Formats: sequence, C-alpha cells, structure tokens
Amino acid sequence: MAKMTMVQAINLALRQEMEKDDRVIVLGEDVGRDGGVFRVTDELIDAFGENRSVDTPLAEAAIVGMSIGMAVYGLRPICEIQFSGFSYLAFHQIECHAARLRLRSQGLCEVPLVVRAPYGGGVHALEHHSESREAYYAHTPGLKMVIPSGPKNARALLVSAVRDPDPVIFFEPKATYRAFREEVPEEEETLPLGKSVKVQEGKDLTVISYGAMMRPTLEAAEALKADDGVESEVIDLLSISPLDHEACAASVKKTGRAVIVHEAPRSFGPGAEIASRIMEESFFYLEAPIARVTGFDVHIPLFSRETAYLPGKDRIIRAAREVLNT
Amino acid sequence: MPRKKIKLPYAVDYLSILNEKGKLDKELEPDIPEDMLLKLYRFMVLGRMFDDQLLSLQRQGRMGTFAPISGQEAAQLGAVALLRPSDWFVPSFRETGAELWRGRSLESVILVFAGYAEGASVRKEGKEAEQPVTNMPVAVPVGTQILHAVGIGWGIQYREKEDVVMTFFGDGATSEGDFHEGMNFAGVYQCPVVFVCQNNHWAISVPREKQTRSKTLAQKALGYGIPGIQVDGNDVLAVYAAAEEAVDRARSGDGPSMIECVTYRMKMHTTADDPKRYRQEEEVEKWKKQDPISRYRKYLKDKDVLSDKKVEEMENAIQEEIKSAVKRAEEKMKDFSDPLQMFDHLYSERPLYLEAQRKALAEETETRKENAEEEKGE
Amino acid sequence: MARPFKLPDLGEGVHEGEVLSVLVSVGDSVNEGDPILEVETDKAAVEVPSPFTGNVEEIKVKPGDTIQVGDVLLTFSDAEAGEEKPPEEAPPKKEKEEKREKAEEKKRKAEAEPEASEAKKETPEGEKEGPVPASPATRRLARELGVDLKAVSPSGPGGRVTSDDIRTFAEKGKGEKPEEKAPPEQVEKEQPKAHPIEEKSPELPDFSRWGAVEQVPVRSIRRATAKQMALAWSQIPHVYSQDMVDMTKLEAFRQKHKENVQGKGGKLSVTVFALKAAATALKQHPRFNASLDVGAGEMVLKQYYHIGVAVGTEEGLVVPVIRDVDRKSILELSIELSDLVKRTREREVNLEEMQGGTFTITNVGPMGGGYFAPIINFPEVAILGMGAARMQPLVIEEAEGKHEVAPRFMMPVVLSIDHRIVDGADALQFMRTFIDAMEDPEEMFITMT
Amino acid sequence: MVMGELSQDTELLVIGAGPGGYAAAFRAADLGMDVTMVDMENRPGGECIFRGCIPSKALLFLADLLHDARRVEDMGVKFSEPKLDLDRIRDWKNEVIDQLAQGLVTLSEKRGIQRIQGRALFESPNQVRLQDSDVSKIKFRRAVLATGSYPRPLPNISFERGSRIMDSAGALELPDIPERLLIVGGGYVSMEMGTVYAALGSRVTVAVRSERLLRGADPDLVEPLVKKLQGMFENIHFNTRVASMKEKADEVDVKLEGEVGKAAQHFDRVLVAIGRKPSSDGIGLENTGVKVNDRGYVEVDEKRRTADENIFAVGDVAGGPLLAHKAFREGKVAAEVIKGLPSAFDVRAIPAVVYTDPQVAWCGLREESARREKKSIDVVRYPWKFSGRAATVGVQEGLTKLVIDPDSGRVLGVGITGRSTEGLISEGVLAVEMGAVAEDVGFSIHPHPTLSETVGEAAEIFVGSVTHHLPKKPAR
Repeated sequence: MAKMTMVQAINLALRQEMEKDDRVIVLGEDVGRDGGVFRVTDELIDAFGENRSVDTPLAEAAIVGMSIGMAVYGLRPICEIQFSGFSYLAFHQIECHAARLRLRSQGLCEVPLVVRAPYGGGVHALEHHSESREAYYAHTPGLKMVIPSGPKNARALLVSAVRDPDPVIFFEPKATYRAFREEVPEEEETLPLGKSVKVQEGKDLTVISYGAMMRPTLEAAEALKADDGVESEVIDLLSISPLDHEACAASVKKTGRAVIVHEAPRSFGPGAEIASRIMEESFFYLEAPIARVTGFDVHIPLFSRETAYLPGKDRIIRAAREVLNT
Repeated sequence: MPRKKIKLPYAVDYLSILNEKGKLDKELEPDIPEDMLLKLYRFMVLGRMFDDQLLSLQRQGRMGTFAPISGQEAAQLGAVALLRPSDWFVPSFRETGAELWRGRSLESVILVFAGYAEGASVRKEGKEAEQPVTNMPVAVPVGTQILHAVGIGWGIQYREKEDVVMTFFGDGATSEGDFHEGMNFAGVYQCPVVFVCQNNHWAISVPREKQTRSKTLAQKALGYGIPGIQVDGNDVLAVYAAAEEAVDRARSGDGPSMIECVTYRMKMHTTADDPKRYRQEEEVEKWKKQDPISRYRKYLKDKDVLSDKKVEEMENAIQEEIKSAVKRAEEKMKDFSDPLQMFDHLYSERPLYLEAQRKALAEETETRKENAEEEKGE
Repeated sequence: MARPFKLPDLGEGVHEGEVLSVLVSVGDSVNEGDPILEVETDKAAVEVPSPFTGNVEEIKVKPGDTIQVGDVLLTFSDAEAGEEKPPEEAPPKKEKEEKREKAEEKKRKAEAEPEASEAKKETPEGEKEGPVPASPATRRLARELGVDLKAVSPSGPGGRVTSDDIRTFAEKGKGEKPEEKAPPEQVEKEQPKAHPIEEKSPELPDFSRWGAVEQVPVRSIRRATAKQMALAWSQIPHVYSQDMVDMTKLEAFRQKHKENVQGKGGKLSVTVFALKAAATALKQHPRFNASLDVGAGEMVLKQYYHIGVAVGTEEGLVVPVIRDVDRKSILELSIELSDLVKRTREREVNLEEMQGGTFTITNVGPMGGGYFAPIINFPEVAILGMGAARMQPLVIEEAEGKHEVAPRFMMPVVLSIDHRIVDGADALQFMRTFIDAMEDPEEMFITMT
Repeated sequence: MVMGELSQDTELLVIGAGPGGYAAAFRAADLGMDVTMVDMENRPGGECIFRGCIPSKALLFLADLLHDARRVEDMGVKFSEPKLDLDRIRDWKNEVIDQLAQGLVTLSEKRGIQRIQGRALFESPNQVRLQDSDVSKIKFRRAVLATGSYPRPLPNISFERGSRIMDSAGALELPDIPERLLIVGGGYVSMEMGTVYAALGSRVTVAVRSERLLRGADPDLVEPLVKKLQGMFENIHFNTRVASMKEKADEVDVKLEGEVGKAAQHFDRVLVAIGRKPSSDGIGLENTGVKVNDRGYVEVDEKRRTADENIFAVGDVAGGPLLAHKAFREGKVAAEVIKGLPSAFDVRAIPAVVYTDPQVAWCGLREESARREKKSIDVVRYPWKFSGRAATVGVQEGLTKLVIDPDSGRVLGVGITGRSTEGLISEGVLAVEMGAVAEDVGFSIHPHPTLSETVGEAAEIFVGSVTHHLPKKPAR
C-alpha cells in the first residue's frame, strides 16, 4: 500500500479504470500532454495514448456536450472542467441533456458521464477559481453530485462514479489535492454513491460536512473533545446528491444537536436542505436549533480575504458551543 | 513582407439540380434507384400530411404545441435518405419527416406532442424495434445537439467503425456557441459528422439576414477547416447529391462536412406562434411556388416513375396510416394517465428520497380519486 | 546575557535535594568551578560548583528549600559558556535561545578547514586524552541508557569501554532510577514533579483531634531512608537466619593489635573483621553478591565485593560503601572504615562513595543491641546485622566427649536474605562460613582471597 | 499549476535529495514517518550522482585503464594506441548515472516517500514555498536541510554553460578533449579531473596557490602522487594564482602570478576547482531560527539539530568534510533523532579517498594535525616496497601508515597511498571506530599476498612482531 495525495489517488483511479475498460476516456483542457493543470491526469497519455487522454480545444460546453455524445454512443467519458467556476459555460449541456437524456429517451439512451472539476477556496487563486457551487448540480434532477474529502475516498468514489450508469458531477476539493497523504491500496476500492460515512462516533453533537471542510471540521471536533470534553459524531457526506439524509437524521436522533459545515454560500446551500431533512425526520429529538457554518452569501472574495470567508476550525467550534449551550 | 490572398482549402459551391418548375439539369442528376425515388416521395408526402394532421389535432385541443415542417421535406429527407440504419441521426426539433424516415412511429410523435414522455419509447414493431438505438431524441435548446453528434462521431472513430453521424439544425442555431464549438471540435478530431443546416429563413421572428452578416451559412464551415456547400433545399435531388458527397466523405474517414439547405418554413415556428406578426404573406406565397413536393412530383412523372393514379393511391394509404396512428395514440393516452410516470427514467435506479416523493404523490392521487368518487356518489 | 543555572543531574537516581546553604550573594563574581551552593541530597551533602564564570544576578533558593533536578537555582549575568550541562525543561523560548548558544559554541569549536575539523573531532577542547575509546555500537548503547562514557570504568584493551561495561554501569543505578522510555523528540529527560514518600499510603486521620501535634517535614536522608525501606520491604520477601559468634579469640586478637593499628590511623573495630569475613562468605556464596533483575528475569552476579556499612548520623542512617573489600588488608580496611565513618558523620562523604554496594553490614553492637531484623538494602540480596557481644556461659565440647561450661565472648548475628534468590539453607551455609571466619582469625586469614 | 497555490502537509520535509537528503528520507520512512523530499532535479541523487562522485569515478575508471595500458609496457605487454569515442564515453557515463538515479527513484517509491521537484524557500520555521513546482507550499513538522554545496567560482568569473571556463560539473560533461587544459586549484577534484583529461590526451597545467597539493592529506602520503603527476601533467605551478582570465572564441587567455616562468598563457579550456560553497543563501533561512556561520555553513549540534528546533541540517550545508558518506551517516542520525531515538553523529573517522594513481586514502587522526597540536603519538610506516603484492602489481611507491596512541596502543588514524586504497582504508575506519589497539589489527590475519597485509604489518611494527620489516621496538 502506498501513501498518496488526492491527486495521485485520483490518477490511480483513472488509470485503473482505463486499464480495465476501454470505454473509459479522459478528456478536457490540458489533460493530455500536460497531465492536467493539477497533474491529476499525469502520464495517462503515455500509458493510453492521445485517444484515451484527450486534449480538447478550449470550450467547456463542447467538452461536456461531446462527452454526452460519447456516453450515448456507449463510451464512459470522464471529462475535466479545469475549474468548477467554468462549469457554468457547460451548464446547459449538463442540465438540458446529461441530466435528461435518459428521461427524454425513456431509458433508451444512457449518459454514463463523469464531469470532474476542482472546486473550493483556500489556494490563493484568482476570481472564478475558488467557487463552491455544488448546490446548482445537487438541485438538478437526474444528476449525482459527489465530493470526496481525502485521497482514499476520492479514489473509491471516482471508481464508483465512472461505473455508475448516470451522470455524476465529481467535485474535487483542490485545497486538499496535495494537502495530505493517505494509504491508498493498489487493489480496487469503491464506495457507494449516495452514502455518507461516519468519520467518528460521538454522543453529544452531530457535525455534518464534506469535501475540503472536513479538515477544519475534524480539527474542531478534536478541539471540542480536548477542551470541552464534547464527543462529536462527524459525518462526511461524500455525496451531496443523492443525500444520505437517513444517516444525518439517525445521528441527530442520538445526539440531539447538529452543526452543518460547508464553504458554499449559506442561502439555499446544501446546509439548508440537510437541516430541513433533519428537522423533518428527527424534529422531536432535537435539543437545540441546527446551526450552519457556511460561506457568506457573497462571492468568495479575492484571495487576500478568502480565509475570512471560509469556515475554519474556530468558527465551527463557536457554532458547536452555541448549539451545545442551548 | 507581402500582403496577399491566403488560399483556403475550400470554396463554397451552390448546387441546384431541379429548378422550381421541376426542370432537370441532366448533368447533375444523381443516380438514385427507382424504389428510393418513390420512398423519398412517399415520406415527403407523409411528412406534409402528418404535419397537417398534427396541426388539426392541436387546433382541436387533442394535442399540444409542435413545430411543423411543411416546406422543408426535401431538405430533411434528401439528406437523411443517405443514412444506413447503423449510422447515427441527431435531430433538433423540426425534423419530424426525417425522424419518421429513421423509423420513429407516428403515434410516438403524437404521444410526445400530446404531453406523454413515454411516447418516446414507443417504437415501431417488428425488426426495426430490435435495432440498437442510433437515433437521438429531439433536442429543444437550439444547437445543443450538435455537440452530441460530434461526441458520437468521436466514438465511431474511436471504435474504428464506418458509420457516420448526421445532425440537423436551423439557421438560428448557427448563432449559438454550441454550433461553433461543435464544428470546431469536429474539425479538430475529423469526426465523421454531416452537419445539415436547414436554412428556413426564420428563427421564430428573426430573419436569416439578422442572424448573421455572412453571405452564406455554409461558409461558416470554412472557418473550422470543414468543407461547406449551399444547396437548394427545396430540391430533393440537390440535397441528396450534396448529402451523398458528405456522407461518403465522412464514411471514408475524410472528416466532417456542412450542408446548408436553403429552404423555407411554410408554417409557423410552433403552433403557439403567429407569423403574420413579423412576415408578409407575399413572401410565403413566393416560396409556395417553389414547393419541394410538387417540383419532385413533376420530375418523377417526367421520369415515368409516378402517375396521377399512383399519387392518389399513395395519399389515400398515407391518410389511412395517419388515422390509425391517431387512433392508436389516443388509445394509449388512456393508459398513460398515471402521474407517477414522472418518476421513471430519471436515474438508472430510483433513489430512496425519490421513492418517498413518489409514494407521497401516489397517496395524494389516491385521495384525490377517492374524493372525486365520493363527490360523484353524492 | 542572563543564564539560568539549574540543579544538574547528580547521578545515581538522585533527583532532589535540600539547600543547606547558599555560598554566594547577588552581585558576586564567580568563576567556573567555584562552589555556589551546598545541597543535601538523598545520599549526601554536596557542594555544587558553578558551571559559568560571571556575576550572580538572582538567587532563587534559600536554605531549607527542597529543590529538584532542573530547577533554576540562580541566574548569572554576562556568563561565559563553561561546560554546561544540556538544558532541560526550559521554557520553549529559552530552550531555543540556549540551543542557539550551544550552536554558537559548536561553531567556535567547528572547523575552519574540513580536515582540521576532523582532527578536532578527535580531540574535543580541554581534554587531553580525547574521546573515550568505544565502538560505535557501544556508544549508541551508552546514549540509549543515558550513560556518560567518561564515567564508566573501561575493561577493554587500550582503555576501551565495552558494551558490558556500559550495561554494568547502568545496572548500578537501577532500582533507584525510574525506568525511562526513550523520550519522544528531543526532550532528554523528564523528572517526575511530585515525590510523595509512598503514593498508595492511605489518608491519615487528623491527629490533632486527640492532642497537640507538630508537623515536621521529612527531608533528605530521612525521606530517602523511608522510601528505600518501603521499597525493600515491599519488594523483597525477607527471611532471617540468626546465630551466635564466639568472638573470644577474635577479641583477644583485636585487643592485641588495636593500638598498633590506631598508630597507623585506623580503628580495629569488630566491623573491620566482619567486612573481611563477609567478603570471604560472599566469594564462596556468589548468589549473596547479586541483584535480581525482575524485568529481565535475570540474576546479576557481581564480580566485585563492595560492602556497605550502615552509619548512624544526626539526619539518619547513611550507608557508605567500601570498595573491593576482598582485595584490602585488615589494616587498610580499618583505616578506610574509620575515615569513612568519620566523614559520613561529618557529612563529607560524596555521592560516589555511597554507590555500588553489593552487600551491607549493620552493626548495632556499639549501641548495645541484641538480635534484630535488618531490612535488606535494595537491590542487594542480603544484609548482616551484628549485635553487642557479651560474656556468656557456653557449653563447650572438649576432647573425649566431655562437656563443660566456659565463659565466652558471644555476639548475636542476623542475616536477612532475599528469599527470591536464596533459601534458608543457603543462608545457613553463608552464616557458617562467616561465623567460622570470625571465630577463628587464623582461619579467616587462610580463607581470605 | 496554473492557478492558485496548493499547499501540503507533511511530517518530515527533506530539502535536497542528495546523499544526505535521501539517506534521511529513507531512514525516516523506514521508521514510519510521512516523508516528502524536494529537489530541483526530478530524481534523487544530488551532486554526488549527477555531477560528482559517480560520473567522475566512471571517467577515472577509464583513465586508470588507459594509464595501466601504458604502464604495463614495461612489463612486456604492449597495447596499440587506444581509440577514444567521446560520444560513447559520455553516453556510458550517463547510463551509469541513469541507472543509479532510477534505482533511487524506485527505492523512494517503494518506501512511500513523496518526491516533489522544485526549489524550496523557507517562509517560517514550519513552512516552505516552492518555486517551479506543482505544489506551492509545504507545511512540515520537521525539516531536514540537505541542500548541499556548489563549486566556488573565481572572483568575477562565473561558470556559464558551454563556456571554456568550467567548474567540475562542466568538466564532467566532457564537452571535448582540450589540447591545453589549465586546472586552477590543488584539491582532489583538480587531481582527479587532471588525471582523466591527461589520460584522454590533454596537456594539463595545474596552478595552485599553496606550496603543495591535497592539503587535506599528510605530505608523505601525497608525495608519490606528486611525483607521478609531475610526469603526467605538463606543469604544476605551486604558489601561483590566477591574476586574470579572459575567454575568447577559441581559447582562454590567462595571466598567472607567482612561481611561474611564463605569466601569460593560453589554454583551450580552464577548470576552476578551488573549493565549494554551502547552498545556504537565498533559501529563506532568515525566516527561521537557523543560524549560519560566517562561511555560510549551517550550525548544527551532534544530533544535527540547528538552532531552530524544527529544522535539522545534514551533508555539505552543515559543514565538515564535504563528502557523501559523511552526509549518509548524518542523514540517518537526523532521521533517528527526529524519531526520538538516541542517535548522534559521533564518528571518529571519516575516511577520504582520492581516486588518482596512486590512490590516496586516510581516516581518523592525521599525523600532521597531531604534530601541529603537539599530541603525543607514535607513527608507524610500512613502505610498500616490502609488500609482495605491491611488487606483483608494480606499485612499490605505496605507503601505509598508522597513527597510534603510544600509551594504550590505540589506532587513532590511518593513511594509505598506493593502489586500491579505497578498500584498504575501511579496515582503518573500523579500527579507529572500534577503539582497536595495534595488536587487534596486527594479530588479525590478513590474507597473503594482498595489499591489506600492509595495514596488518604496519600495526605489527608497533607491536614489535613484524615479519617483512624490522620491528620498531624490541619485541614484547
């Protein structure tokens, strides 16, 4: 077993799926010779040739639109949008076709497509390079919206996404791309889409998060344990859609308190949906109002202020204490 | 440091074989077998008559909005006639004639226009129903289907097949980004795609002149390193000849082509549209004189392939076919009343939360039915 | 730059002491090596020398304070680096500073030319003979066990310290030194902060309920004694063997040579003979000259005979050790013992002299005691107690099986043994050897090795 | 990376993947640490593999062959003049480098060490910024600084790629065989590269500022080499410095100053080998607590800790002899200390080997420094003319000597000149490290006839039981 960064783990997933299945094609801007601007597709072109690791012209809509055609034709395209902030240029293709062709054709056409895109802040980038807009896709029927939080689950989720018969939007937390390494087995691993994982058990509080926010969330849980003796149950959603609302509600039934953490803007964000589900399914178990620790309802500021925007350990601890003291 | 003309690999040709009187340019006449000539005629008439039938159903409130094809029969059928069953057909939303040619059933069209999604899966019975899917469903967002055609073309090339893809779009679509991106990608990857533009002169209310400053639409292909040709879109022989050339090119691995069929939308954009607001009747009258069907009929008669008697028999048969299709469709609609169908075909497997929502609707529907029955009882 | 001076590790598991006196005042200029404090530790009173040359800036302790290794005792200003012990438990900032200072020191030592550096590595400053010869593996072991190579007596050729030397040296301190795991990161040593005498001792009632009480702190030697005894008692299953020694002949011999020895500066006490006799017995019964290593499941048989002698002082019982008893003459022993006892009472004995014993003798005779049950000086295997000899009637078997009663000078002796290592029968045999030697001085000199 | 700054956390960051760096990284990984290794090259190996030990020894192997081929004429074997294929030589040398570097890549990968190409600059005592890299920042708990050193240029003359004025790296690239080569400096690089170029046919001139060559070694060990080199080189100018140097299109004009007949001379190429400088500047050390001495070396203690508690330093940048094997040991020490093991760099004999013909090697206490410091030592010399093995390979000018503590008989240092001393010196290293006495060395049986006997017999001179030489003192 080797330790890998998320970049290497995703690369491993791509490589192995490409080896196993010649229907799997990687395409996007700079994914071939350059290996992707984050090196996620590094050296795939050497292993599989430019027909499998395809450099495309610069057009997001065409990358996704062409991938839809490829998927309908029977291939398993994995297209990369260089930054999720540019995925809106292909939004109509995702919304109007990827999400709908199965329905429109009444099951005659399938779109087994994965759209990979790095998302989120914390890497000091320019405008449009730090957004967290998973809600757009989670809000769209017909799509699956997946966000891993570490190398190991990124690899397993991506393998599942590639094999899934439905279109999957796969957001990669770029702040976590190389932030830490984990043991990732060479042997195949998958994780079911739509299922969360309980990262740690606890009885006092449920903290729900995903993606890049898992790190500050876990740090906060650790600090709460050390300073306040609070045992937090931490849930890593992994999929925003389908949402594992059952796991969230079940945990809150045990703890009675919940904090939801995401870096996406607050209003109409995933936290709103999660909180509603908890409320619907475990209202009578709640001891305190559900707290959301999220980005503000502004565009993520240019990077000198992004730390102030992004939820961090302290903000999570504050929210947790408020919930605990109610 | 000269300033000189750059020689481009392609120039734009214009092709016309039958004039508006149905007179033939013998030299350009394509070699089409007789049964194909008749089949073409039959589908052109079917397209026109079905259009009329649909309009009538819509006007009666038995069906919803649809986009008529009248006037564009030659442009659609002359092109699609070149495809083999294993070739791919990627339509926009005004290619009913071509869709029928590709095997879509009449009742499927009626059902979808009547608001029943499951109509899309109603296929012709017999052998054709078992063929693998090579026809895409209609795409309403203008021009977006072009990219799918490119992706399919890429796949054909990747699998080293001899198949080709033909995609249809209108003059308005050439203003869309997806058209340009698609042409560009197809050019870059040399995908076996035939781009058929039905320049019917009107994008709803905006005339062709206001879509683009280009003299032709075909010339846009040149920008992407793709050959483009403009043809008389109401001359089925010209369309056929141009499509034959393009399909051969694609099939032999020489990449994509674009065909601009200059034609005319004889009717409204959709049944929800009133063209009198933006165009003159005189223009329509002028184009009526160039009707593709009558022109072609004259050619066939001149060629002794068709007789008045045969025309009448054919029209009667088509009328019967349409009638029985409407009947079958309306029968089916009764079975399709279940609103829960909306939860079908969203995902390969229905997720739990959707199941819950479906159940909620089922309960609601049940209650509504019970209430209605109670009311009746009183 | 102000420099703190901390109580250095005095070795042998000593980690606290009581300040007896402060020999300097604020503002004094002190040279490296000058005594600055007198500290009484568990083992002895020691003078603590200054590691720096500089001025005393602040004195942080006063007589009577209990101080622990690592405590800051005083600070110096303008201190020049002398041979400073590695800093311990300093607050992070200071530690950093000190490290930097250390690095500076290193730099001064560091080479100018690569090859010169190599040469200097061979001879650290101020040391004529260069590094202690030892193999790299031995040096690694020494670091692991926290042993200073210079403190170890080498047994290899050319003065080479072997791995066995290191282990033996480390063993000596065992039992008194809390076992320490290799510390994480760079923390070299962490001493326990609190030192309750007996941690599991139940809570005491409020004695003042029944009358007036005075609370006197238990310090240094008393405290050490308390701990040591409790440890020995709790760890060692004691068995006693008692007997009488007919001292008549020896006493005559002693009286005869007493003056002569006194003239040479010694005191020919009964203990001197007991030392010699004990060494003889220890040689014949090596398991009494051992220690039990419970952790290793081993018996450590020592091949040297260093015997401790319990000496009563005002502060409590102290056990200085006489080395290599087997190799010393009666005369040498009597001179050494009287000197040692004198210095012990005057608290001038140093720590080193109280370490490394293999067996202990405690003679309560001079105070007129009879039988008693001494507690073994952990981690030794046995202790010999001697009472006061007095004239007693004894039935003696004369020739031809006739018995008669005669007045003899008889001394009660008790041997406490560690039953884990030796048995009662062993004790009887040990006692037999010891008694035979004591009863017959000639025999003693013959059996002496 | 085109946009933004990706940062990464690691337990141990090793900066520099040369011998010190990769030794530290490998040991740390074996001890279970999460290790990231940054280097400007894309493969580990550092100066040693790419521009130092390895390529030079590859070329010296050929030089030895060429010299030997000439030498044996005297013994009755005559080879025809060798044909040199410079391209193939260069390729072969690069193949050697490739093979070793690739081996290190595999070893790194198997150990789970993350390798990142880039240049690291400290931003704080627990973070570096990377230049020319996919990763922008690395946060670390501990760092091992192993940035090495670089060739010191002459004042105002920098080394340009492709210039006629070369540093050792440039010379190892073997651009051509210059007809006239000037070597500035009298250290081992000068001697070794001079040997290579002389063997390939260059006329070599050496200019050295001091009155002797290889100042790091005892003069008696260097003497046979100087004799040999005086025959091999065209000129060795002692007490001579370069006053000026000007590169022209087809040659270099040099003005020499000192004990040299002709001041103005012309050469096709010049190799400047006047020492190395530590790579400690421009890497942001000022943002850490690390202290650097006035010669640029990072100050470390015996545990290779710098003045900054998070940062360790090993290899050339930490000073001491600039030798790969010293760095290897230091790297391991640093890794072990970081892991909390009781490790220290307390070696007593760092061997040095000069791969000339004759080869010179030494370790431990040098006679010259002991005398300078007025230490009481005993020195025994065993000239190789008494060695049977030396006679059979025609290297009777060799010498083996031991520096011994007269009281204990302990072996304090060993020096050897001759042939295969690279192997012979290791016995000396072991003796010094083990604290062996001369008897230990002398009474260990050395196979006969071998050159290793010279070490045993030298020890026996001291003991007084020598066979092939007269004892120094009466037998004990």
